[in-house]
Amino acid sequence: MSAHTVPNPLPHSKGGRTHEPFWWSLFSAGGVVAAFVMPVLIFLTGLAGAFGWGAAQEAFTYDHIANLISNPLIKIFLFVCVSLPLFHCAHRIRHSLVDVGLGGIKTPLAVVSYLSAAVLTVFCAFVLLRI
Amino acid sequence: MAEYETLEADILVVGGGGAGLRAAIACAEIDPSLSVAVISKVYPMRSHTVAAEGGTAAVIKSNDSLEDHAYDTVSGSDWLADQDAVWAFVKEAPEELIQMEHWGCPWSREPDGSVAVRPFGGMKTERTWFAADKTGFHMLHALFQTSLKYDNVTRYDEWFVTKLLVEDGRCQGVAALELRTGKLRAILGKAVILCTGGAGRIFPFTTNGSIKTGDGMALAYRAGVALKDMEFVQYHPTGLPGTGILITEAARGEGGIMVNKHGDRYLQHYDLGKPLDVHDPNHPQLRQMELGPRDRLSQAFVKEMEKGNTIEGPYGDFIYLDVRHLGEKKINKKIPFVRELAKNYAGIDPVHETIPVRPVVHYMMGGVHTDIETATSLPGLFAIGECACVSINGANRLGSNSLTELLVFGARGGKNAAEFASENAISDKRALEAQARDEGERIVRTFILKQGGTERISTIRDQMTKAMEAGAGIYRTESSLKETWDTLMRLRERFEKIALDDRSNVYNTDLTTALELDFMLDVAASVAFSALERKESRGSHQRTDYPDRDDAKYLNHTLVYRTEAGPRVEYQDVVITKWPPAERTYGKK
Amino acid sequence: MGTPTTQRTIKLEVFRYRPEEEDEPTFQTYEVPYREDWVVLDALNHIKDTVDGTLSYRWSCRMGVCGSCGMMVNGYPKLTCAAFLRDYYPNAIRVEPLVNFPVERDLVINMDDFMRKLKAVKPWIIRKKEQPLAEGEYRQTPAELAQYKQFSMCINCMLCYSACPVVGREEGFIGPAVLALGQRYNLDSRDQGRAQRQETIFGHEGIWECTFVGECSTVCPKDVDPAGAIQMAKVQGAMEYMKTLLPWGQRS
Amino acid sequence: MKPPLNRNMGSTWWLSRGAYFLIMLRELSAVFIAAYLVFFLICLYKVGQGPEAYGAYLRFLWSPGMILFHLVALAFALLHMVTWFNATPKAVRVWRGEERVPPALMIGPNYAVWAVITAFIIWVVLK
Repeated sequence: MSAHTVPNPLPHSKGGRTHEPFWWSLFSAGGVVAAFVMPVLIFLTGLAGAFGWGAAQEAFTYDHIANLISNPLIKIFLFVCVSLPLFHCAHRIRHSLVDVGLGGIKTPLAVVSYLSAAVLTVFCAFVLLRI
Repeated sequence: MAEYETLEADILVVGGGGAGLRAAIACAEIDPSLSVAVISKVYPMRSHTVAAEGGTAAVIKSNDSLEDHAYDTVSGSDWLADQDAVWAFVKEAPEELIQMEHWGCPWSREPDGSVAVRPFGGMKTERTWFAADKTGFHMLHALFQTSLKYDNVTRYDEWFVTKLLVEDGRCQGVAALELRTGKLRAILGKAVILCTGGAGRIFPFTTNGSIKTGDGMALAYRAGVALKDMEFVQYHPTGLPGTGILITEAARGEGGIMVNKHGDRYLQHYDLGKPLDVHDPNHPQLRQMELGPRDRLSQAFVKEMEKGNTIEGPYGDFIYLDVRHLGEKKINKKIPFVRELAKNYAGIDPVHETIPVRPVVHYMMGGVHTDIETATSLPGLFAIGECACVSINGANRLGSNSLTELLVFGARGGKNAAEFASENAISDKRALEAQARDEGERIVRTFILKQGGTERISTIRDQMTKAMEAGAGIYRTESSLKETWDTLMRLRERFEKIALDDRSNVYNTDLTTALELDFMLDVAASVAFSALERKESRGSHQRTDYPDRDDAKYLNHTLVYRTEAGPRVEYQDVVITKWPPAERTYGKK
Repeated sequence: MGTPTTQRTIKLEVFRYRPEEEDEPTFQTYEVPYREDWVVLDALNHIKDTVDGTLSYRWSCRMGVCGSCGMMVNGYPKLTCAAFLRDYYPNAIRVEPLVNFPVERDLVINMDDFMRKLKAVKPWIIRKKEQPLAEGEYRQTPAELAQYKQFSMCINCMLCYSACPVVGREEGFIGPAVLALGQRYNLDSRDQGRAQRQETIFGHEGIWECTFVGECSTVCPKDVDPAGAIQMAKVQGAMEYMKTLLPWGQRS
Repeated sequence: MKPPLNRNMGSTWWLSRGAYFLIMLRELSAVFIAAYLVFFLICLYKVGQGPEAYGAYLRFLWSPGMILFHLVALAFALLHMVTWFNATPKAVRVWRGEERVPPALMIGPNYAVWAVITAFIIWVVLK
């Protein structure tokens, strides 16, 4: 080895276009949605009814819920609340698994993560359309 | 791998600081077919240019003129600067700073987007360009990053040059130690530019980083080139006690004041004018009080200390720099680094408290003797920046001229070296390689393999720095200098008995520390010797036994040569073109 | 300020690795005088000067601007010239070379990879057409300067690389300091070279590798905020990508 | 010459420092939010199947185990919310001339909007 001339390009560079911005956009949008609505959704659908606070008990009767969800605006709202955070979670879980040492199966991890989010999103649409 | 591998480039730049990088870029731009090697003992961004704070001078505003810049520089130098060099310097300065702007230096700006300037010591007009108070840092990184775009520049980072290779009367390469492997190699070049910075580390209290050990000065000195004006050592009036960390002159340029233990603005008693209230719109006044030149301010400190007006601290006496009246907003905007440094290293917040400061060694006005084209007396060898002496700084450098100097003469030197390299070839490769091999053997013999040494590097180094401070500091006398000289000679002998702890190859910093001390002992001796010979007081060289300036005898440059019998001094007349020697007046415009 | 005559001491456990003599690193304990105003670097210098000259490390300015003396101090990346003994006393201080870098010897790391990445981001002003110097400076208002100023403060100390787990696991990741530097030039009103930095900043090894741990910004001694630079770039990059998906968008 | 010494980070780096551990908790929020979303999807599915299926699911949902799960999920959702809002000034820098709008001013409005959305949703569901 002689002078430390700096070779270019970088030895590890893959080059070419990356589609990470697409997944990151979904992650990011999902993160925003999750930050704004997830606490209240979890509170309402997972805890409020169970503890039966005030008006909550009545709100969780089948008729009230079915009536509420049949509203197309609410359907759209719920679809957004579920699908985007799913991609948000998929992205995070994918990266965290790499962080804790599963870097060897990076690509399969990505495929499984986003595919799961996609399947659940389709399922969500199906479920909402049925109500 | 062969034991001694020879490397080659057309031009070798020794040192990767501001001057070296500017020179390398100049070479690279002049002729893309030229190969340029930048050889530095540290990665370029570690070079000490990084620590310059306040700014860099060039005429850009309409209220200013080249004549004023030149006059301020000449009078600041106590008429020891060469006026032809000063004129070239001030003339080329604006374009160089604009070039820096085009290379991305983040200069502080006026609201209209033009570059802003601030006042500095010893100036008639405010002309200091600045990037907040990290001007050197921004310039160095802009230069370094810009240098990356030239494919004909090859860097040898962390290669320590130990010797210049001279053959057929020309400098044709260097012997350099690759720190990573511990191998010593010849790097041959048709021209060699020294840009290794100053030698503040020969003193105990200095703003200079650990790397500033006068390597280039010693390399040239040993190759028979004269060192010029070495007796002129600049003390910066405001360093933090203990660490010597620099508190920039910009703090005073923005309106900071100096007060002694009684709260008195003592500078008014030293022919530096009368103070104005800090809230007066005319404060700070140019070329007066706190904006006097550095030599005068540092000398005033010593006088105050003698009067008992300074404050005693664990690291010697100090006085106060007060910037509180500037307010938090201005401090944060204009001198944020001052606040950061004072907070971290003195434990005080300048917004609310006064900063303890004392004079610390800052800059070597002297250096490798070059002409106005940066050429030394050894063909093929050029020198630029603090390691060189052109001279534009004379007996006292004006604050904010040094960054400009490394650009102006960096560009000049690069151009001239490129020209020289295209007209000369390497004459005898074998002989040069043999020299490098000898040098490698010398290092192995004197340091690595030597047994029975008894002296520690740090002991000798500490005694050297103490001797310099004691005898060759702000005020000197015949006897103090003689004592320093004698100590240095004894230390040189003791250095022969040095013992390294580390005899390995990879990153042997014990070895490089020894090599640096070897260089410093030479440089320190040249300072003491030159000071002893100059029997007058001028600028930063103050002899209490000869308190007056003596233009009849000493309006000339000291040239000191290294010989077997000890240093030999010659003198060379100062070039006077337009400004005949006059009294240096501050405090009156 | 502490009195220089103090008798108190503090222990330093220093990472040692001498490649010519050993295959595995060890720790060596040194006891040094404790002084209120000493930093870890002062203690290392004390060891080198008076106890053990074989200890190797880099340093120069000892005022936090040259960027050479970054090391792990008790597991955190720090400039040792700014890490005061008083913040650790009376406990021992463990000093190691910066993590996520190969070690050459003792506390000296290998920074070749960093230097390659630095060059790859093209950290210089790129113009379509240079304005002649005679026409003066490019105008840049204080507001335009402020846009990139913070990202220009990087001293290349590489503490952020040591703090970043992504750097630790992804060899190719361009990393915090260099990405911030890329943004520094992209945000400079004088620069027109964004497209040339695209592949490095917005490519496979660029910003998308970052999982926003944010420690790069926490450890930065100069408040550069590389995490912020990267997050900003992600927003930009995502918007640009989305534009290319539109029917009238341009594929690069 | 011997190549430089490599020290590998290992997979437990996130246990070495409090800040890293918090980040991993933040990342872990995704697991809980995802799990919640799956349960929520099942709930919606049951609504589609009719009152009986829905009633049965409610009983499952309001069992101690599921309540505990939702409490934990809520905590993670709040952690996500806080970390996400606090990151706003990193991703978006707003300038007033040469002064940057202080990060706190960028973060604050998020919470206000969050409060309005939350109140609105509760109102819609409970009205």
